[in-house]
Amino acid sequence: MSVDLPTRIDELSTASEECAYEKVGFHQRHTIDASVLIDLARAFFEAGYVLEMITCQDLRAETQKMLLVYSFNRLESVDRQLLHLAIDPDTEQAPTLSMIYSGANWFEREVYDMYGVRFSDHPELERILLPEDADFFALRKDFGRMDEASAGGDEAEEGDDD
Amino acid sequence: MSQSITDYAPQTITELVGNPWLAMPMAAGIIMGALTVNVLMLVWAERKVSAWIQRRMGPTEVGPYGLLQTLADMLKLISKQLITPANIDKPLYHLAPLMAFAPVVGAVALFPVSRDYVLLDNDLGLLFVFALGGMAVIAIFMAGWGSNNKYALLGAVRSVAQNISYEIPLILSALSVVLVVNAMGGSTASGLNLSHIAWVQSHEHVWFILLQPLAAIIYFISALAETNRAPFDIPEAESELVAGFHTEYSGMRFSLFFFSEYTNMLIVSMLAVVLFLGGWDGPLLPGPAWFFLKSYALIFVMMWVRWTFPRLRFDQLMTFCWTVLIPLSILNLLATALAISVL
Amino acid sequence: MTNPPRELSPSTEGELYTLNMGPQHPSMHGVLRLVLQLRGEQIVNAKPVIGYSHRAHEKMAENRSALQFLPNSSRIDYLSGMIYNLGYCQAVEKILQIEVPDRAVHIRIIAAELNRISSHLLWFGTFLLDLGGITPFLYSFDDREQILDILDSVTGSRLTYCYGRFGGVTRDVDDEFLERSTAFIKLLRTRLLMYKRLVTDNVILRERCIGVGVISKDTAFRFDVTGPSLRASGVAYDVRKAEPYGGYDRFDFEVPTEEDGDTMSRFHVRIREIEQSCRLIEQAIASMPEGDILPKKMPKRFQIPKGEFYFACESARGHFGIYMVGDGSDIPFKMKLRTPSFSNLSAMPETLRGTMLADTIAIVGGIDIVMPEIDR
Amino acid sequence: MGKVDRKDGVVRLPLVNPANTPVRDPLGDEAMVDPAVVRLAVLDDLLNLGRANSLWPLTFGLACCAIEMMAAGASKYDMDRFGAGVFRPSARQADVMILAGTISKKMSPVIRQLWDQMPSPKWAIAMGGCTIDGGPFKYPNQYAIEEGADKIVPVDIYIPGCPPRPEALIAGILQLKEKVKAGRRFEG
Repeated sequence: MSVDLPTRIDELSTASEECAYEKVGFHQRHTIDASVLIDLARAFFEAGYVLEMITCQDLRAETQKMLLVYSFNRLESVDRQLLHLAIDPDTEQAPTLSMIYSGANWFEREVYDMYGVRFSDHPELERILLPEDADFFALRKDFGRMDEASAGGDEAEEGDDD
Repeated sequence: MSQSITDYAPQTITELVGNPWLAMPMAAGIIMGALTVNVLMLVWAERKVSAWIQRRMGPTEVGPYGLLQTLADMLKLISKQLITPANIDKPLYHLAPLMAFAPVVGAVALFPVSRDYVLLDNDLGLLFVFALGGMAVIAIFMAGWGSNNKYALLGAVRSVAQNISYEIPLILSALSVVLVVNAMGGSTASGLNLSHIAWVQSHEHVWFILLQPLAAIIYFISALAETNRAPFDIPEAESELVAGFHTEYSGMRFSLFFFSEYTNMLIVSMLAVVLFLGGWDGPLLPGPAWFFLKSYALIFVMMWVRWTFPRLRFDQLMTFCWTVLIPLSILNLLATALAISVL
Repeated sequence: MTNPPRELSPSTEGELYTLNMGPQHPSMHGVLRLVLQLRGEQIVNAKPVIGYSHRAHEKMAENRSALQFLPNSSRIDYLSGMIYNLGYCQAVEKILQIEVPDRAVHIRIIAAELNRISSHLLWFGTFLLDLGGITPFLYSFDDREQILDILDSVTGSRLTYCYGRFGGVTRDVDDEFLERSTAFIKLLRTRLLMYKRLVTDNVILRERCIGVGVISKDTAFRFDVTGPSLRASGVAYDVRKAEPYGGYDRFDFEVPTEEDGDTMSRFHVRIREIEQSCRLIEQAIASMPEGDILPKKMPKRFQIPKGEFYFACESARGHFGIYMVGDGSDIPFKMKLRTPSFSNLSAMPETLRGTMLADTIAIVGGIDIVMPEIDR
Repeated sequence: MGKVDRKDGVVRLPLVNPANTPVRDPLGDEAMVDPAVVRLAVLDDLLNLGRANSLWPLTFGLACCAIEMMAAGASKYDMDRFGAGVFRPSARQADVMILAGTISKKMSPVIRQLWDQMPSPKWAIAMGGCTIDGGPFKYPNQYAIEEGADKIVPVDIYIPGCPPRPEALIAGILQLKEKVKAGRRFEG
């Protein structure tokens, strides 16, 4: 480990923000570009952080992008760091972390399954929770809303509403 | 002493009836009836014993104490649809249940349940029982191969490996008894005759479990494996192989496997009684009572073991057989032979 | 004592074949499907296929208010339903800054730890069932029934509890509840001794478990394996200690660890955790304060403020995280449930490689998975 | 004449028909039943009695309800008392499929396949709210679950609850027993 983690994060992230752990449950939040994700993840890995989860927010209504959220934590003493990575699911791909954190494999598959965000160089990017022949991304905001029952993304579902 | 031993010959059913053509169907009827009742009761007993061990009640609703539970199961199994899966090896698939069923029925005829009567008296009885027992493996393998199911095949392959391995200590431990019988019973009588083995024990007032304790233990362990009972129930290991070799069998075909499994339990227990526990020998009660008492006591122990222990892994099972049981049984056999020649 | 991982010479002879285990398979704990590539009985490749009980919890969370989601929470992981239910309440309380009265804190700890014990007991039973020992399963269910009865008396349900409320719990406990809990713990201690004699010391069990399915520290780290499976690999990580929540920092308990990372270690860790849970319950009962079970001042509506929040708690299987994004309304904009078994199971392909078919059952059973929790 | 026992809604034909006279079918208005059929009915009743007392469930849990199903088989409730405690892992040897838990869309073809693998006569019990109509997971535009087990297999007994208590499952099995005894079942 040549450079310590905070410096490395400062170098790579576009914006960083200290957060009140007592209130929100994490210590810092960083916004980054797709190009630095792997380097940053490797820095986290070398500093002994685990990858707790990868998830996504569908912000296409506001910013036309999906916001990938990575959560890193240290097991010895809690230090939760969130990474935000905005990505356009139609044109861009996020780099996979499954080469560094093996657990990222399934998290990324889940994000792909639910949001349709693709990950480049992923070893087996396929559906994980939904059936393989599913033609929708379940957690996208324009799909299957309860309050707009008839305007759901899947036309076949309409008959089931009552 | 030797005079009476050579004179000893129990009456067979053919001698009793006089006409072999009449005797054979009679014997078959007796065996089939007895075995059916036996299996019905054993399955009920298994469920009651397991319930007792597990602090449950077991079947209570059908008949008194749930005694008719197995009858209900049998009625149901008889009336179940017989599903024949696609792409099976038809002859093997259809023959396998019968192949499992027929030998065990045949083997029962040889057991001397009392001092004076036996259905079939054969000087090679022990070998015959082992030979018929060996056929069970073929049936299981036919079932596994014919079913076109990987679980069934895995179960069958395991079963073949297991049964062939465990047959060696099983037979070797029985052989040491045969040596003792031959030494004690004079040269004219066959040590392979089951009636004779039992008779020698009662005549000499010594059960062979006292002379051959190691052989008895080896026999019992191998017998558990031969009957595919837990902790050696690897061919049908439910949590691994679904139902093992009979995964694809339904209705009556499945119940034939069931039937042969429980009859097998009876056979190995009866053989153990004959080989080590003095056969019909015992005070007060008549011979057959003692014989069956001992047999069912052994079956109870088998059930007890089944509901207590977890299952061994396949390679551990084989290692145990080849590195512990077989050397021990060979040593035991050699020691017996040595002792006999010295004494 | 450290046990070296069991050496299996990799076989290279013979053809590969595929064996499909599940979704209906007696030891796949519900609806897990494992596609195994085997050579003989040795596993060359294992691929878990999940999603057979995907119930769209996360989508439902985005479509109903935080309060309406409450009954869902215990159905995510029905074996530690109380922990999930209370964990979800605690997450919302943290977000809305609701103060929980002391009595409710104690009640919650008793309920959650009882639930943890019942979950571990069920694991104990089903794990033994997977190994072919049927009787311990019925014994442990017998003990578990008593926990269910105790919790039933106060929550009204046996499995999918909805006992927590934002700010406290639904119903107050009475003395009888506390007495029964104390009596049960006393009984459980004697039962644990019996289990040790009957099960833990059994030579076949030891043969089946020692050195089987080793998850090294490194593997656990890369997959973020948590819970007893991680602690069995020698890492003393427990969310209750690492980031104390719900008043766990007021009580004295240890985080049991084992060094070997094999199935036997996981077995020991869980048994020792039961003991620790007993200690926690005893302390909570002994120091049970009088008072309210819900705060006096409560917000009228539970509106999730704008921003993102993370809350972690320790379920019976490991780190359960709730990541919530609010947009000011009472319906969360996004809720991610980070469930422990998901990560634990994802480490399976690596762990299973090179083991025997029979070990698969022991290993998958040993990490204690609950399928609906993985699939959500 | 066929005795109509309307008390429990079950129509029973007399067990013996000594005169071999044609029997009026109590269900149809003028339809006559062949006496031979009536004689066979005795055997059928006997077999039904056997079937009713030997309902072997398939070892098959889907979600939460599966735990209660296991509890019903364990010591305190002990389904084995009614002959229904023999959980068969292979569909070929099972008589009744207890659908215990939420049926996801991904799972439903598997369930159908398992149902087809079971030999008839066979029965299905829908255990819990999810298998009745989707239960707590039912909402408009739900994409993940099959709302009701009866969309996949013909269900004989519905047991409400989330999850139903083991007593409820046993009650359901006893209900099914009555149904089987009366000889009513779906074909196929």
